[in-house]
Amino acid sequence: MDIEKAPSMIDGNPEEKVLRSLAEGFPRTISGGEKLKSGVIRAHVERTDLYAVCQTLRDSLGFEHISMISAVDYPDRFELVYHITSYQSRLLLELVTGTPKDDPGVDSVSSVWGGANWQEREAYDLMGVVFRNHPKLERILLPMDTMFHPLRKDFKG
Amino acid sequence: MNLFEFCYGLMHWLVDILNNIWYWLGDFLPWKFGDFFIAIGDLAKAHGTIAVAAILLEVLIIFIIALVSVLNFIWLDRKFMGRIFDFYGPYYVGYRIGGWLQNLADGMKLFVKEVITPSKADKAGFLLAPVVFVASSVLALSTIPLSPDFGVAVNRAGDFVPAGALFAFAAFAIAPFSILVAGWSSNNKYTIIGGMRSAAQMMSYEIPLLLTVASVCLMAGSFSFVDIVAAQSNIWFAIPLALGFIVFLVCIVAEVEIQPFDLPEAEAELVEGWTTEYSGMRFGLFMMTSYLRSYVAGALVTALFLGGWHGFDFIPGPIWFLIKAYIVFIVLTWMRWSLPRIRVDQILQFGWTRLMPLAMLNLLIAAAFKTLGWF
Amino acid sequence: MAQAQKVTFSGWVVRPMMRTMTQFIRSFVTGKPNTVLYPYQKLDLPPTYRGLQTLDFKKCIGCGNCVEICPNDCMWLEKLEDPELGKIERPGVDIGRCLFCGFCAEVCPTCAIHMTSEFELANRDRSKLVLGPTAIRDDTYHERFAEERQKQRLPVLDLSKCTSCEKCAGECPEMCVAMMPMDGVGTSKPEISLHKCTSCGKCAEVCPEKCLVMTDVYEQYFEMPEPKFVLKSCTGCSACAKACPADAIYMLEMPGTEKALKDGKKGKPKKRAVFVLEKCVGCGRCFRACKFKAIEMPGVEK
Amino acid sequence: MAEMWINMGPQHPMTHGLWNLKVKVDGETVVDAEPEVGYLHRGVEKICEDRTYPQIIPIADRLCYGSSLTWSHLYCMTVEDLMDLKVPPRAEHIRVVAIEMQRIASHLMWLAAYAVDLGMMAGFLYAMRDREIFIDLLQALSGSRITYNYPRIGGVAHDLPPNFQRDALRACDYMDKKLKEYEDLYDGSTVFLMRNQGVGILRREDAMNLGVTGPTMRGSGIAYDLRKDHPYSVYPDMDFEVASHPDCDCYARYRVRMVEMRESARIIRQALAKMPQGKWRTIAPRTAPEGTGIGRVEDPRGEGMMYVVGDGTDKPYRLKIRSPIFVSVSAAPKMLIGYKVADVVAIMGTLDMCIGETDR
Repeated sequence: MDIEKAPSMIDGNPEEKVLRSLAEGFPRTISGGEKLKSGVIRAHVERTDLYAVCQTLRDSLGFEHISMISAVDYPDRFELVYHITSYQSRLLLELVTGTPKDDPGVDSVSSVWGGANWQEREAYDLMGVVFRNHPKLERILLPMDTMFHPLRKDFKG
Repeated sequence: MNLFEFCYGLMHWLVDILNNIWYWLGDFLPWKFGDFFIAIGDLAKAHGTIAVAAILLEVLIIFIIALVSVLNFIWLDRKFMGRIFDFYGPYYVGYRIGGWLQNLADGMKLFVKEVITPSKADKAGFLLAPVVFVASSVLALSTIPLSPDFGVAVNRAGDFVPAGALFAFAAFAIAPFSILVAGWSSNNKYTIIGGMRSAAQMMSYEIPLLLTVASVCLMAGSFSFVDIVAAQSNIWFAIPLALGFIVFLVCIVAEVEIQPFDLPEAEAELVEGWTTEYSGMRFGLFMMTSYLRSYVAGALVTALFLGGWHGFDFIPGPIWFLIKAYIVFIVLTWMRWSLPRIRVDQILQFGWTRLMPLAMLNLLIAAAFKTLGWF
Repeated sequence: MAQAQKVTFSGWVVRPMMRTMTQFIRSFVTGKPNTVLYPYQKLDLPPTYRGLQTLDFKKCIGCGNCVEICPNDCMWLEKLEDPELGKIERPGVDIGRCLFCGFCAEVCPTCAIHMTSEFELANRDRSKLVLGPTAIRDDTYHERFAEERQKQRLPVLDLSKCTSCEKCAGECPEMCVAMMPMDGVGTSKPEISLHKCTSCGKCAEVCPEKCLVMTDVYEQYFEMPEPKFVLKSCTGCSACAKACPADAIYMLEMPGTEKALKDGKKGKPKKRAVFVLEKCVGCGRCFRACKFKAIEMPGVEK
Repeated sequence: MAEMWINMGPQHPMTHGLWNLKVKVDGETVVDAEPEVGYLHRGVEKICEDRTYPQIIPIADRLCYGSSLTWSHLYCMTVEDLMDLKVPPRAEHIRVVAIEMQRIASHLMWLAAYAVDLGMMAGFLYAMRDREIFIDLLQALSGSRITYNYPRIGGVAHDLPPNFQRDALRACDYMDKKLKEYEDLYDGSTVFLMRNQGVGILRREDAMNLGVTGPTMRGSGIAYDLRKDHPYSVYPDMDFEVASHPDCDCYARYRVRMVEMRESARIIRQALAKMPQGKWRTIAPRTAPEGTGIGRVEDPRGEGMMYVVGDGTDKPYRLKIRSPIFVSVSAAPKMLIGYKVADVVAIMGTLDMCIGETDR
């Protein structure tokens, strides 16, 4: 796992490699794999398989670092966008998953990446997406007794 | 000059004048009142009463001198700090005397600030701690003579206190106790940690400090400051006892709790340490006294190691003493503003494992010198 | 990369204290300390400094772009009477809410707003921080201080004099002048694509009516919304032309739309608005003034 | 002494802002820690949904008082990614110069705050004094001292002011000289080394897993720098070294920042030498197309990242800001447990907290 010895970007096409192994591992749930630009790829995943995909990403594909978890409130769904970085192959993976409005919940990945812990709490706090099996799913930025999730589009201050 | 005798004479003179008035009134008034006045006059004229009043007057004078000279120390510290840190320091308040009046203005500000006592504090300890802190420090200051015939603490025969050095260090060591009381009685987590640190620091640094003082007293053969300084008329003790000098400097810095060793009031971690809950002039007293203690440290170093009032003849002895004490004070200030703060376990480890053996070694060296008959 | 530093004996006190002593000597002996005695000495501020705004009443056209771009809604337009300029609208600023981002000066199409280097704006009274247009008025600022905004000499069209002679289009070496027909009017007007223009001035020289004039135009940094004209809804009321602060809208008669009156004579022809988009500052006032939905501006609220 | 919880914050000299670190101490030893943030939450992401694209630039400036330019630059980069806008090369070079100056200024501010944490006033004032030089340069460049509002979508606000290149080169030379002085004052001081070496160990695996980025991560021996490994702007043309240190302690993080300042000065020199002529600004479209854009930069504090969703109007549908310190501070208990109360200050000092971006 030495970064210095890791294959550089010139070795083959790392973006394609990641997309192919993802699609092979989870043929039913992974869709829409595309290369956005050099070093940045995007894939959609069903929320049922999110945890397994994330574990595979960390353990066998070398994505050790979760950069950002963003929740977006679309009219028909909540979308969770996981930006995951690989230090070894210098890749950024944009993993997109959707959750319906009436049941906003996905599996927590904070046991996969410790850095996801607070970001999931933030997404829960501001957008109201529930992360199952999270060690401590509490409000983090807003006071504990807040009754609303301000980043939802139906919230009017 | 003997301050006690001066005060004693002053009180004698005052009581004489008052007695004459009282006796004169006693003659005029109806006999019962007159007897009363005459009795008061007799009482006032009694020897012990005048002595007590003289001591009170002396204490007042010392206190005023101490607190006014604290303004000097703070000004010196700020100005020196300013030049070290590349800024002007106090400037506008008292423009013609280099911003000297700034401290006075700050003192005024502290006087008009609200003095808060926390509702859950232990009132007695909270109020008493500043008193003990200030009193013990001024007491330590008062024992140090500026020259053989210019000093404060005298016994009745007119000599300086024969065990002056012991007394000074005894008074100096009271302060950490008051810090502990202040920290405990404030009923605050930061203050209690600060107080405990102070106690731990005092315990580990008092012993090497006193061991070096013992070596100096051994060399001089006396506990009196006058004798100790007189023994340095040929060579300062800082040269033969160089090791002890360094140990003493480190220990005295820890005793007065300035920068590398200011753990009890470590600003970054413990807000203001044991002074966190003190406000207004109570805090002001603590701050002024801490400067006073730095000066006392300088005076002690001067008296014990740097030859006291000995110097070239064209400057009188007390001035020499003050110059040396101020230089030591400046060096302490310089150290204070250029070194980071040490950690609590490191300071204790340093005190017990480095300074203790060095102080013992120093005592051995002093004993060797004495045995060889060089001093 | 540097490895762990070794603990040195001199490091206990000597090395750091020598460092501070050098600084002491440097500031005490060889020169002055680094700080500035503030109320009496002040630092030199660069010309780009963003302090209090000034407003040039004569340059300002009252378009309100500054009010639109302000992120904090701290500017507003105030109607006032000026003895020289008549009834005008000028912006005021509430510096209690101002971010001093400088967008108002940057977006101003005539460069009437400048940011001065005045920064001592504190006041004990919050209401005194609300500065009306007259409070920030300074008509001579641009004379006293150099302009920072880039200017460009561009041909500006006065459509009321234009005869559609097409000489300018023929003269332009960069082919950036195109004659665009105006629906209903029958004639065409020159339309200049400004990003291609090299400011040669040949079109202005050749214009017989002197309706193309080379003028200094400040470079625009922000893309502004453009009005879209719907001819069939236009009633020719000329409310937009009156509202336009930049004189970019001309009301032209449409021949052939005269109503036949009862006595056989022809009445006045119908008018339509014609936009000279090179002059448009994108303020959206025509859009707000039009009551017949003849002007569309996507992204602008009524 | 019995174990007790101490609230270090929200008003505490250690916090450099408004947050709370609950520390459970057994005597002087830390046995548990729990950071609490959110005191400065301003709802920036919600505010941005109600502002047009240019109007957000000054708001992005206000994310971090220590390095505001990086954030407005990151925002502009993100929106340029969304709009597919090409930035003129001169603007890119000017941006790189400005960001690296900001990085030096930010690291100097960190150095100053860290010196105060350790109780060394001299370090504080020297670092603040030298930061002033870079602040002055940025002021000449942009017109303001802290919140520059300098980058624009598709360029920068102004061209370089006259004599800027000369002054900037002079400042870089001055900085190189001063860094040696700092090393005398800090590295040369035994007490400083005693306070730093072996304190606040964050092992390599933990740093990776907990999402710690920036100098804190590089102090744990991971030589990963977005400027090198995910190059943006004109960083591929620049020749610089990624600072990293294998010690994983406070001293390693201190060294990383010191080396980074030197490398930043190098980058400034190169960017000024390579400065092309031409336009420094293009006119950005008012409205962004539907779609998403991401931008990530190497903030002085770590990996700064933004994710913007455009919906075809002139206002972003959603703007998500990734704050490096928000993630790093969640790793604080890992570093704190087992050390003394005084080390809490040193360890949290090396994280370089900036509450403005943490709470947003």
